[in-house]
Amino acid sequence: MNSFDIFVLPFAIGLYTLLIVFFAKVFDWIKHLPVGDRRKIGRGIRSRKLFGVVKEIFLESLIHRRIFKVNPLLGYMHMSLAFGWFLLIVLGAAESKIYGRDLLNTPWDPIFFKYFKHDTNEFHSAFFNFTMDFLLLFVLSGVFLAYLKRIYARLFGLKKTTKHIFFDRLAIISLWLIFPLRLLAESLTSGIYHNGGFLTDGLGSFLAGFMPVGHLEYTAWWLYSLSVGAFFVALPYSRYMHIPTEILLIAMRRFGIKTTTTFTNFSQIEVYSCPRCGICIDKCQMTSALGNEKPASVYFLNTIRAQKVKPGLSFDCMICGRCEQYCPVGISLMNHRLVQRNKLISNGYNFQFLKNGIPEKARIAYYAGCMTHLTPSIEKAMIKILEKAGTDFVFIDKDGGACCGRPMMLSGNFEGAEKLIEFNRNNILKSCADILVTSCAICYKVFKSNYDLPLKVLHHSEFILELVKSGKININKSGLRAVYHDPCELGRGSKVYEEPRELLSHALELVSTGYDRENALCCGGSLGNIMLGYEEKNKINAAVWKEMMVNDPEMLVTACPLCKKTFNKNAPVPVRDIAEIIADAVQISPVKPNHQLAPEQIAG
Amino acid sequence: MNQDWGYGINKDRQIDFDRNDRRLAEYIRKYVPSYKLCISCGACTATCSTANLTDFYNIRRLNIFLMRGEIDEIAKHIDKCMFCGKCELVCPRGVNTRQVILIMKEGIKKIKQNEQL
Amino acid sequence: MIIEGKKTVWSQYQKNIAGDHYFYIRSCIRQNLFPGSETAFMRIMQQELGKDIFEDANHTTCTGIGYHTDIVPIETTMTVVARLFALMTERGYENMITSCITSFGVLSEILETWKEFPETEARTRDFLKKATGREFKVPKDMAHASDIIYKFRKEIGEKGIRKLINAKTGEKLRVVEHIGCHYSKMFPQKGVGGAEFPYVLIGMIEDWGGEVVDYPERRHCCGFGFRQYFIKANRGFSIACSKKKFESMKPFKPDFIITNCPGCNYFLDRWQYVISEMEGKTYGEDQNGIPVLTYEEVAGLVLGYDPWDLGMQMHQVGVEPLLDKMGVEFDPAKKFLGKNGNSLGVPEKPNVLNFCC
Amino acid sequence: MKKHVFIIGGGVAGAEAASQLVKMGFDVTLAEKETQIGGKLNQWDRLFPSKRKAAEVLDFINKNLVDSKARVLFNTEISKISKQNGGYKIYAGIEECTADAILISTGYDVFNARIKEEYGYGIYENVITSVDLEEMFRNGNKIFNSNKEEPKRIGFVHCVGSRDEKVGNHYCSQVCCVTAVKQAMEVKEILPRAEVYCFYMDLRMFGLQFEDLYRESQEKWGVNFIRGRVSEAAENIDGTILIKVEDTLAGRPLKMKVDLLVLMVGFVPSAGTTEIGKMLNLDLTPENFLKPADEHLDTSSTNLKGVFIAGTCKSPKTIADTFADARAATLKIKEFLEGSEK
Repeated sequence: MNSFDIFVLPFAIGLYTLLIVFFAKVFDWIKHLPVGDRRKIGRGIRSRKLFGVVKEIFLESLIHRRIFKVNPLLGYMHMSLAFGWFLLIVLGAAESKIYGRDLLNTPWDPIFFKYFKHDTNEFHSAFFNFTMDFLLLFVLSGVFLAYLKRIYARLFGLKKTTKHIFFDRLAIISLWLIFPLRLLAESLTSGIYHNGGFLTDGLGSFLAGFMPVGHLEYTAWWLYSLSVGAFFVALPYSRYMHIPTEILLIAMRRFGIKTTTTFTNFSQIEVYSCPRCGICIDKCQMTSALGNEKPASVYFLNTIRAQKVKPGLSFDCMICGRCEQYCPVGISLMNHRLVQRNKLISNGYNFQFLKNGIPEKARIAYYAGCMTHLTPSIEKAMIKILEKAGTDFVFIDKDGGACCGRPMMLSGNFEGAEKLIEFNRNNILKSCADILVTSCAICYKVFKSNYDLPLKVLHHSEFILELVKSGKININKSGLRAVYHDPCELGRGSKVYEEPRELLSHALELVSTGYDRENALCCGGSLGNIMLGYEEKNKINAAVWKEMMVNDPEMLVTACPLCKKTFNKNAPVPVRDIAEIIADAVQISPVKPNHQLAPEQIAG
Repeated sequence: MNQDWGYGINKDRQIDFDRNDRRLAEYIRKYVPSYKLCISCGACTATCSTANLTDFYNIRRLNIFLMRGEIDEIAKHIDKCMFCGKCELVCPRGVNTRQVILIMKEGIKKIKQNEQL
Repeated sequence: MIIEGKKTVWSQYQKNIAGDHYFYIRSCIRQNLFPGSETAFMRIMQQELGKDIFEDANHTTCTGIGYHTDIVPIETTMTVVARLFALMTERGYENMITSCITSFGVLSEILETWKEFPETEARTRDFLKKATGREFKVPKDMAHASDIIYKFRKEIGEKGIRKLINAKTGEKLRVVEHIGCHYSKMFPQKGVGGAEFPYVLIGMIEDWGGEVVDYPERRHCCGFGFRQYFIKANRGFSIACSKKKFESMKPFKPDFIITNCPGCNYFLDRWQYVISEMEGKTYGEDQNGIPVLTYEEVAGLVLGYDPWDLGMQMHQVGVEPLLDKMGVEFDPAKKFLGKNGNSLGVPEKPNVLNFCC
Repeated sequence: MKKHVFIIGGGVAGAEAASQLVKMGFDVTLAEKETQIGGKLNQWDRLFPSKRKAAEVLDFINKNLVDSKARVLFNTEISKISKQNGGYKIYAGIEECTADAILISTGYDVFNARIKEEYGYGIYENVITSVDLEEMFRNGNKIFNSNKEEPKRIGFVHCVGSRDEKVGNHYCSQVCCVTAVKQAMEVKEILPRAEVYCFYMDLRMFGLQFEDLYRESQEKWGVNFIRGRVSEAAENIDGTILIKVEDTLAGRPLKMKVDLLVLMVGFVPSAGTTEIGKMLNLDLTPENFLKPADEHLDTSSTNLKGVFIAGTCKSPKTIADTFADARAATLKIKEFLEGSEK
C-alpha cells in the first residue's frame, strides 16, 4: 500500500510540532516541580492509585461527567467531541494496523486511510466502515452542537460564552473544520471507490451524481490535512492544551499533589488545564449581578498563563467559591486568586502590639469573632444558649481580640495571617478547652483549615445541634417559613450544609430557594473582594435577595454575622442568625444552670 | 562642625503641605473614588480591633495623614492593620477602607523604593 | 500688599506717648548683651533731643525672667514693680519707659490687672509699705523706649547725617522688622500699630529712608520664650523658631533685621551662628549672615555715631558688610578695643559664618 | 378705609410682604434706601442648594411687587418715627406718612472682614470675601488672583465673623457653611484643575439637601475639607497667601500656600436694623438682632404694638426661610389690623 502523498505533510508537521512542544513543556514542568511533588509522582506511578487515574481520565477527559452534571446537552457535546474522536483514533489505528504492512506504520496512516486504501472488501472492513462512519457522525453531532452553542448558548444552560484569544479562535476554527472536511474527503473518495460506510458512501454516491468527485477528492484531503495540522500547531498555544494537560493534572492530583501558598509548576499545570469552557462566567455573581465578566476565573487564568496578572482582576473576586464548585476540571481557582494576590502585595505586617493574655480555663472556648462583635444580637443569643445548656465555657474574645487571620489571608498576606493564627492559637490552647465554638463562618473556615488545633472545632450551628440532640436544650417549633442562606465560608468553604438545616428544622419550616447548598449565592458582603465598593456590594445583595424570595419566605436565616449584616441592608423580610432563632425558641431548660456538663456529654 | 551642643534643631511638627509628597493621596483618590467621601467621623477607628489594642493606630488619622502627604506617619503604623474589615462595615459613607489600606501599603513601599506609583 | 489697608490698621492703633520727663528702667540682659544700645538711647534722648530722662541707681529688675519661668510668683513681681513705681514717684516723674519689651509687658500686665482687680493693687501697696515703707503712684504714661524713638523719629531723621540706603546705588535698604512678643501681642491697644501689623519699627525705617519688607513668618516668635532657652533640652525648640523665621525671610533678601526686644535681638543674632555651626547653613549674602540691629543702633547709625561706640562689635553676625553698604566709615582695627584702648580680646573665628577682621 | 402698612426695607422679606399685604387688601408703602428691590440678594449669582440663579427669585419678587401696585419709595431713608393716634407717623425722606402698622425688614450686613486683622483682608490682595467671589461669578465667572492669573489653589475660611467672641459675634451665621460648599463647587466648575480647600470648625449642613451638596462637593468635585480655624494669613514674596491652621483631625499644625483665600463672612444686623431698633427702642437679642415678642409662639411681633419684624433683621436666614418668615409676618399683621377694627 502506498501511503504517502505530499498532502500528509501539514498533518505530520502539525503533529510533530505538537508532540515536541507538549513534551518539552511537560519535561520542564516536571523538572521544576517542588521536590516533594516529584516524589509523590514517583510513588504514585508505582501504586494502585494509577487505576484511579485511568478511571478518572476516562470519566472526566473523555466522558466529561462533571459537565454532564452542569448541563446534559453541554456534557454530550463535550463527550461526543472528546470520546468520539478518541474512538475514531483508536479504531482508525486498529484498522490501519490490520491493513498495514509494517509493525510501525506512519502516524498519518489511520488519518488518511481511506485515501490510500480503496479496496476494503474484507469481512471486517464492513464493520470498520460502519463503525468509523458512526463515530464520525457522533463527533459531527458534537460539532453541530458546538456551532449551535455559539448561536444559542442558553440551550446549554449558559448565559455567557467565553471570549477567546487569537490562538483559541484559530484552533476552534480548525477544529470545527476537521470533521466536516473529513466527512467531505472520505465521501468524495467513497464516491469514486465506494470504500466508505453508510454515511460516507451514501454522501459520496450522492455527490458523485452531480459533481466531478475525481477532481475534488485530492483537494478535500489537502484541506483536511491542513485543518488537522493547523489545529495541532495552534493547540499548545490555545485552550486545547487542556486536553493533554488535564491528563497530567488528573494523575498528579490523584498522587496527592495540591496547590499551596506559592505558585508551583503544579499550579501552572492547573492553569494549562483550563479548557475555557466558560462555566465559571455564569456562576460568577460579578457577571450575573454586576454585568462585569472580566473578573471571571477563566479570564483570570488567562492572565496567569499569559503572565500578565494585574491587581485589578486579582482583587476583584469575592472568593465565594462558586466557580471552583462547578469547574469541570476541578482547578483550585480560589487558591490561584490568593496566590496571585500574595505575589502582588507587600505582605508587610507588624503585630507586636498583640500580647497574649491568660484566658480563663473552661471546657468550651467560645470565640465570637470580629464580625459577631458588630452584631451583638448573635453574641447575646449564643451566651444565652451556652448558659441555658449549663455549659462550662469561656468567652475568649469577649473584650475584642485579634482577628482570626482569614481576612488577611484573603487579601493574600499569608505571612501576616500566619502571625495572627499563631497568636490566636496560643490563646485558644491556653484556655485548655476541648471544644472551640465560633459564631463566625469566616473564623470557622480558618480554624478548621489553618489552625491545626488539637481540639474539636465547631461552628455554632453544629454545636447547638449537638446540644439539641443530646437533649441539653429543647426547642419549640413554630410554623414560620424561612429560607436558609448558606454562608460561603461555611458551606462551600467548610462543607457544612446539613447541620444548620437540621437544626433549623427543629424550630421552623425551611423553604428552599433555587440556590441551596453548593449552589448558594454569596451575600455580596464578601471580605474576599477588595475592589467592590459599597454600592456594588449592595447591588449584588439586592440580586441575591430576589432569588431568596422566590418561595415567599417570612424570614431569612443565615449562620454568618457578615451575611446577616449584608442582608439587613435590603431586607424585605427580617434577617436572623441561626443562634438567634434557637435562643428564642429554646424552652425553659430543666437543667440547673450551675450544673456543669462534661464536654463529651454535650458534644458527643 | 561636629561639636556636641547638647541639643539640635527641632523638627517642625507643622505639616508643610506644599512640600509634602501627596502623590499617594492623588493616586488613591483616583482609584478608590469612595475615599474622597471620608468625613473623619472616626467610626472606623472606634471599631478597629487594632486601634483598641494599641496606643497609636488610628485609621481615621492615617487617612488624614495620607491626604496631607505625611507618608512617614503612615509607614510607621499601617502594617498593624489586621484587615478584618470592620471599619468598612461601620463607615457611614461607604468608603472602601480595605482597598485604601491595601493601596497605602503598596504605595508606601513603592515610594520608599523610589518607584512609580 | 495693599499699603492703604495697613495704614487703616495703623491708624486704629495709636497711643498717647509722653513728650518729655521720663523715668527710665533698664533691661537686665541687655546691659550685658548689647550695652551700647542703652547708652546710645540716653545719648540720643539727652544730647540730640534734649529731653529730661532719669535713671535711678537703685532700680532693679522687673522680675520678668523669673516671672515667665514660673520662679517668681505674681505677688512678688507686683511688689517689685510697685517699688519701681515708688522710685519714680519719689523722683517726681510720672512717665515710665522701659528698655526691655518683657518689662513693658510685665508692667502693662500688672497695670491692667490692677485696673480689673483693684484688690490686687491694694494688696501690693500693703506689701510694699510693709517691706520698704515706700508708697507710689501708678505712672501716668507707660511706654517702651522704642515708642519714644518712634515718637521722635522725624526729629532724628532730620538731625541724621545718613539715610538707610545703599550708598553706592542709592537703593533703599531692605529691612525686616521684628517686634518682641510682649510688646503688643498681649494688649494690641498698647502697641503702636497693634498686634497684627505693629508699626513702631516700620515708622522709624520708613522715616529714615529704608524699605520694610513683610514676610510670612513675621509674626512668629524668635524662640527665646524664657523656658525654651533656659532649659538646655528645650533649646532645640528655641533655635527651630528662629530658623523658621530665617527660612521665611530668605527669599526677601533683607539687608538687616531690626528688633525692639533684648531677647529677640540676641537670639536672632546668635542662633544664626549656631545654625551655621550645626548645619553649615547661613542666611544673607556670601555667608555673611543677616545683621540684627537694635533700633538704638539704627538710630545711632543714622545720627552718624561710631559703630564701635554703639557696641556693634558685640554682634555675632558681623555688621561690617552692612556698614560698607551704607557707606559708614569705621576703623576695623578698633573693633575689639575698649574705651581705654586696651584689647577686649578677640572672639574665636566661626567655622562657617564669615567673621570680619 | 383701607388700613395702611408701612414697610421699611425692600429686600426679599420686605418686597414679598408688600405684595402679600396688598393681596390681603391693605394699603402698602415700601421704603427702600437703595435704587432697586431685592437688597442683598442682588449680590448673589446662584443660590444653594439647587444652584438656581438669584435673578429668578429677584424677578419673582419684582414682578409680584409691580403687579401688586404697592407704593414703593426708592432712595428713601427713615429719619424719624413717632406715635400718632394709635398708629405711627413716619418721616421717610421728604415724605411724612401715617401707618396703622409698621413692618421692619431692614436685613443684615456682612461682617466687615477687616476686623479680623490676622487674615489681612484689605491688606493682602489675594484675600477676598465670599461677597467678592460671588461678584466674580456674577461678572461672568472669571476668577483671577492679583497677578491676573487663574488661581491653582483656593482656600475657603469658614466662620469669619461668626462664632468668634473676639469680634463680638458668638453666634452661627447659618448659611456660610453651605455657601462655602456651593462656592467651592462653582470654583471647581470654572477651574476644574484648581485645588479647593475649605477650613471649617464644624460643618453645619442643616438644610435637607445641604448634606447632599456637601457629599457632591467631595465626590464629584473633589473639594477638600480641613477641620480647623485658620489662625493667620501672610503674604509670600510672590503674592500668594500662606495660611496657618491646625489640622485638628490630624492633631498637627499645618501651613499651606493658596493663590486665593476666600473669607466666608457672616451675618451682622445691618446698620439700618440697628438704627431703626434704636429709633423705636425695640428689644434686641443678645446678638443685637431685633427681638421677636416670643421665640416660639410669636416670632413676628415686637415689644411695640403695631411694629412687626421679618427676615434677616431678626436672625441669619436662608432665602427660603426669609420668604416663609415674611409671609408669616403678613398674617400676624392682618390679625392685628383686623383685630383692631373690631
